[in-house]
Amino acid sequence: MNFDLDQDERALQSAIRDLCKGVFPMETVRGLESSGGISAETWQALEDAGVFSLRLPESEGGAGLGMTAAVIVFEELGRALVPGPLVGTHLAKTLGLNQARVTFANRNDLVISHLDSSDAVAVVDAEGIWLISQNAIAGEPVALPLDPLTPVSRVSSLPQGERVNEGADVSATRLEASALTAALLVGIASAETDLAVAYAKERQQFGRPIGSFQAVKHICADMLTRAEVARAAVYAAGVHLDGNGDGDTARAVTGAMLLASEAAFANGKACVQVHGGMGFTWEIDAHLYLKRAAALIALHGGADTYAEEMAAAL
Amino acid sequence: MNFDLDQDERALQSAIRDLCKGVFPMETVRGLESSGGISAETWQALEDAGVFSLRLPESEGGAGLGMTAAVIVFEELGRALVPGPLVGTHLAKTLGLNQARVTFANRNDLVISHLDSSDAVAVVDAEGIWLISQNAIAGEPVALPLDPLTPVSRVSSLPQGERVNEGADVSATRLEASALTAALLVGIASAETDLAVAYAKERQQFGRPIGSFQAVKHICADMLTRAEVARAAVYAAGVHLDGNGDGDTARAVTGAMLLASEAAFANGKACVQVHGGMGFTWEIDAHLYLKRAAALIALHGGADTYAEEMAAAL
Amino acid sequence: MDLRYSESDERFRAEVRAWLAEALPALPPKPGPHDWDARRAYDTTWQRMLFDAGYAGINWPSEYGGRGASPTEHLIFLEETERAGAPYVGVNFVGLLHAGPTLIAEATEEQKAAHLPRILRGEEVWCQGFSEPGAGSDLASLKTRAVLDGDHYVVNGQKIWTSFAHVADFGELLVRTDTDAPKHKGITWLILPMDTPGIEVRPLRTIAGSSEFSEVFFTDVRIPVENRVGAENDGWRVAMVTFSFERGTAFVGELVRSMKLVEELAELARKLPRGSGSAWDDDGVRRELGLIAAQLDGLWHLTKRTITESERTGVPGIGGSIFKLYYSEVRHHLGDLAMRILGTAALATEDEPAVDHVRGWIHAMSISIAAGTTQIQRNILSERVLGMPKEPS
Amino acid sequence: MDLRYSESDERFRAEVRAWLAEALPALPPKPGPHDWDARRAYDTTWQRMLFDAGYAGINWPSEYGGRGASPTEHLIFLEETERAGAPYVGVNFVGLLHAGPTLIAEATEEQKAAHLPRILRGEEVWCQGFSEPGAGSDLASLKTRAVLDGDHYVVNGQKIWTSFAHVADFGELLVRTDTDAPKHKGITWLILPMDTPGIEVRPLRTIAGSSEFSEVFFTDVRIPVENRVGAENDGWRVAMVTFSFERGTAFVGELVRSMKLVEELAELARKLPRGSGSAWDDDGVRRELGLIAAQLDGLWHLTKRTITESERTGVPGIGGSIFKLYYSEVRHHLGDLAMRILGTAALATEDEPAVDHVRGWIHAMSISIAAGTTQIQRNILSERVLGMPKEPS
Repeated sequence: MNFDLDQDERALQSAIRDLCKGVFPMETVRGLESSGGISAETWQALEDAGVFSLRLPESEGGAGLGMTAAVIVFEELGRALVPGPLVGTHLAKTLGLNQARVTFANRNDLVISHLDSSDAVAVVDAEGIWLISQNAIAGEPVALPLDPLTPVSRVSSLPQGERVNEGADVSATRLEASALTAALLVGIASAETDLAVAYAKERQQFGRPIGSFQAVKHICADMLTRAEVARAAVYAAGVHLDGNGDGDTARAVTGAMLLASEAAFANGKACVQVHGGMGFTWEIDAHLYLKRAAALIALHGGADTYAEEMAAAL
Repeated sequence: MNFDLDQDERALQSAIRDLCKGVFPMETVRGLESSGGISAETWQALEDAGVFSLRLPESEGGAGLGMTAAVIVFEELGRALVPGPLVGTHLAKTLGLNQARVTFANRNDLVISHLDSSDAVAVVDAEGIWLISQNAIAGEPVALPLDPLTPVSRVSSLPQGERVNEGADVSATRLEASALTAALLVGIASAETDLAVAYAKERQQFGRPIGSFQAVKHICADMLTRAEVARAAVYAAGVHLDGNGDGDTARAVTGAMLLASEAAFANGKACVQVHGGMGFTWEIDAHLYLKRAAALIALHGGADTYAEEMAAAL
Repeated sequence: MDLRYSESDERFRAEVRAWLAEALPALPPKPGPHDWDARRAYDTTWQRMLFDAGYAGINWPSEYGGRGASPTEHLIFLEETERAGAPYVGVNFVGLLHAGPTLIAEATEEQKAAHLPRILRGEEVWCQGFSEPGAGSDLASLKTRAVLDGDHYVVNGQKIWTSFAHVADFGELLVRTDTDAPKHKGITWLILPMDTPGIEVRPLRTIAGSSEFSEVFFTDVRIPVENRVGAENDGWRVAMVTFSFERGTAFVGELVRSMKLVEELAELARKLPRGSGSAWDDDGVRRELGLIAAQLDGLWHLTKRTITESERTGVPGIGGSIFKLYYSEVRHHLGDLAMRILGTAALATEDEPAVDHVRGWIHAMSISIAAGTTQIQRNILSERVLGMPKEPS
Repeated sequence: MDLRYSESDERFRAEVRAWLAEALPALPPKPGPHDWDARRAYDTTWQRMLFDAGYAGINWPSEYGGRGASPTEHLIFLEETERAGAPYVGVNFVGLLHAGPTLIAEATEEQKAAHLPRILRGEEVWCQGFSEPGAGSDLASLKTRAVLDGDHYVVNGQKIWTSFAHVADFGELLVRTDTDAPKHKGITWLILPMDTPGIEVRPLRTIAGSSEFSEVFFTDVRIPVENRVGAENDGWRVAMVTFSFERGTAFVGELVRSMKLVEELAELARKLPRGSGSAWDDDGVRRELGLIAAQLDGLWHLTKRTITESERTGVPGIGGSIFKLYYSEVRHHLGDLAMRILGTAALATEDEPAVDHVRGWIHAMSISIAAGTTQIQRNILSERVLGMPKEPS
């Protein structure tokens, strides 16, 4: 039993963190608002870094890594607020599909993110994994999406698409999508903690940093706590999906998604509050993290569905 | 519109508060644990003060007052943690029944409080108000009841009893029971606030009163807030039941019961926490208030049922 | 205690209602949220209609052109206008609710005569220059500097959270005139004509995406000494005096809107799918809506208590901070619940059915911050109401 | 990362499990909660069985008679004993988990030889005399005074929250030996023989109705100087050193019990009526149980992270305070939910189905207070982990 990042995992974490710092500083991320969250250059950088191919065997141009590595990578993408159809593209690549960008959608939900910038939409349902070419979908972009960096479109209906799950484990793919989303959310929860703490240390009111007031520091302690417990759950989900777990894999993933959702959402709101009036300005990053969290949670079924699934395991 | 206690109401409030101080100091209340929460003397004092008869016409020995006065009185009884089958006895007297002590019960609940010290059990259901003689009920007292001052018995079944609602408004009686219980609870919520604040001002740690730490004072501010909003709702419930309301009476009463339940329960837990280790001792009164609150809430159907009833009004 | 309205109050309600039924259809269509000139025109037109009907400055003393309504009438007026969907104060916000009352209490007769009638008639729009980037919760630490130069104050510095600054004619401005005095004792209150040279207004984008607020920058802005209200260095007291006007009605419009929002969310829950049924079929969702409804009802009752108390005592009671603290929590819960009920429908923020609920979710985040954060309210209640000791500083 | 256990860990688990299957049926029936002599006998018998089987002092170094198990083995041991329903440390609590480790780290060889083997064999029961009525969160402000008189310290004062005091042979005692020094610098750690004259033990009734805790009063209690552990006035450091032994396993038993409690509450919810069905039919109740289960799972994963980290670094990480803070909140929620599910069944606190759940509700209130309140944990995390500034004092 070793539930600490090993040397390779640490190296991966720090490499992807450095990549994000270099390619996705916040000015760049904010600049992507005008292009629907994606630019050719930044996407290429993610591809080159192996974000999407990392679980392919080396013989197919991948790194032969597993879901544990993937959640470590996606946590960093979340922390840096990297936008785009990350989860869908990663899973499509892992399934051996050739599309450059694939966005994930629920069969019963007619609100789809990143439709215009994706080549295809992937749907996982009880019958299988389906790929629908973007051209085949008539989507109407929403004027002001909740997360300014996650464009969404309404579609009136979703064609059945092509079944692409030859040899794939459909239920594992669903769990992988949840674990990767949970990893993005836990990165967000952590980034929100860091933002709030940094501001609280710096901001002076009443002749003291506001971070010296218990009212503020205790909010930050709760943020840290939520993020750390969720992170443990998310890493455990990755480890379980690699077959190295100590319990039920579906339960580990569902629990991780629930805790990561709660942490990212609650921390986002706390982060706005700690920033006071500044937290209500567009200029401060707090709202961008919160809105991304809210968008990811909604697009992945909502935290309530995960709580319900957890209960079903009792 | 005048939503402030008038002179008579203030006089009533201060008279009953003085009575409680005189007859029910905490040593006396605690002493009633050995006798099931009731002594002949203290009960007589309540009767003499008109707690049960206050809504009877003066011609029948009452004070000709209404529910507004009754909630003011019951708030004080709650604040002083006065035990006993107060609500049932008050309602029985108001309905013109002769029993000295009557305890209220739900038809579908086989846990009954104060059975041994009551002359009869009153049940209000959809068909009417029923009175069941205590002799007719085989109850088994519970060894350690949740609230040490609220003895409870299990019964295997409840006889139908005698229908006593000639001329009475059954649904009004139900609402009156809720409003009086809510008044007890709001008195408890307020007493818990006072206890916590007094302790926090006095208790020194780290060279300061603990009440000077935001972590503690903010708990107290939340306690005050819950109690004050609940009090406004409880007074409004009383006023509505007297026909002097500005909205739907059932909704006003249900909302009051819900807010008073939440306030008394949450404040009870907060009161224990503010007292730290001392709050976990039997000697400090915090737990007695919390346990009374929990018992009253459970015996009156639970806060969730009131939330559900509120939703039904939406 | 009696929650029924008096006959005269009921007559007043009937009058207001009758007038609204007639007046509202006469209003031009509401302008878009970013067309500021049109919004000024719309809001001031409405103000003029109120003036002509005798409702302008509903709670202002009649000697200054107000209606001198009682707090209960004020409550009725706010309730009826909100229920009827009438425009709220809009760009007239600062003039009617803060600067005007301050002038009434503290200004010279000349200053009053110059401004009060024009505010009431919708001819003069005001904004507020109090907050600064470095002075939020600790407002008295403001640094915008005014130095006397002959018969003018020369102002340099920066304000923030100035609403409607780019359509305002005047601003109420707090400046530091003594840098050596304790922070509350070196502040002066000035009437700022917004067309004075040296003022730069930059729209401030909020997390709601809107720019009702601005930052205002001052470079050698010359303000005549005769624009000072109250004594030099007495501006903190002057600014605070308005709060003693508060009679428990500050949040009535908000509260009535919130009650509507809950009803609408309950309606929406009945329509939006959840699992195999609708969101309304979910016991937990239903109970949460029920709790929120009870809490808003409780705040409605609390408002009546506060109003009654202030009618009796003439001063605002403790209701304000209690209201603000409790209301913030309720609105956060309501917003979060709405987001859960909406699911992906929340992603289309400006479309039905999300629009009001997503705006409400974001609005909640400002409620717990603006005009005294939740943390500051808890300080106020614990120290001023419960008498708990201050922290060492 | 790998959550699977090594072959040797699995072998260890199998051994423990096999031994438990054999040992537990041999235990005498559990005594009543108030029969203290019998409880001492029961707990020390169990300790002797552990000793004979080589499990006593599972994480103590082998040179002092412990098993020297790794943190992972310790985790496995705690998990298996709890799952099997084996007795926990009971009256051996302080000796095994606090006083013993302190002696190992700080005592003389004579002191170690006199006590450690007897603690491990269940021959010696210890209690703790740290907290005082005036020294709770601010433990270092303790006032119980020890004055040197020849070769004895003469102790006067009072301790509180001393568990199992009336059945203990020894106590670990913190006393003030220098009243002029800063509060952390005037404290001394003494071995207190509980049969010394001048000690009065009064049972302390808690809100759970039980009296596992006592108050202990000291009147001219003479303790030999040779009973001092560490230097005079260095007792604060001595007392704190034990915490550096903590390898993330402190709450494993608690956590495993809580996980069971949630399963049992879910079972119970399926049986207890609510509305027209069972409590389990309520979407909100079910989701709350699901959330709590996920949170406890999260704490299980966090525990493994903390254990791994401490195995690597040799020092306890930040997991402890995070665990304590989060766990307190979860247990409060679990307790409150249980009370709602039980309804009036909760009123019969000692009967089925209430008993474990009402006890759990009350227990939750001690979790957020004992060993550092929730408020103190938030201070620790914000200041020591997040590096936020201390308050002015």
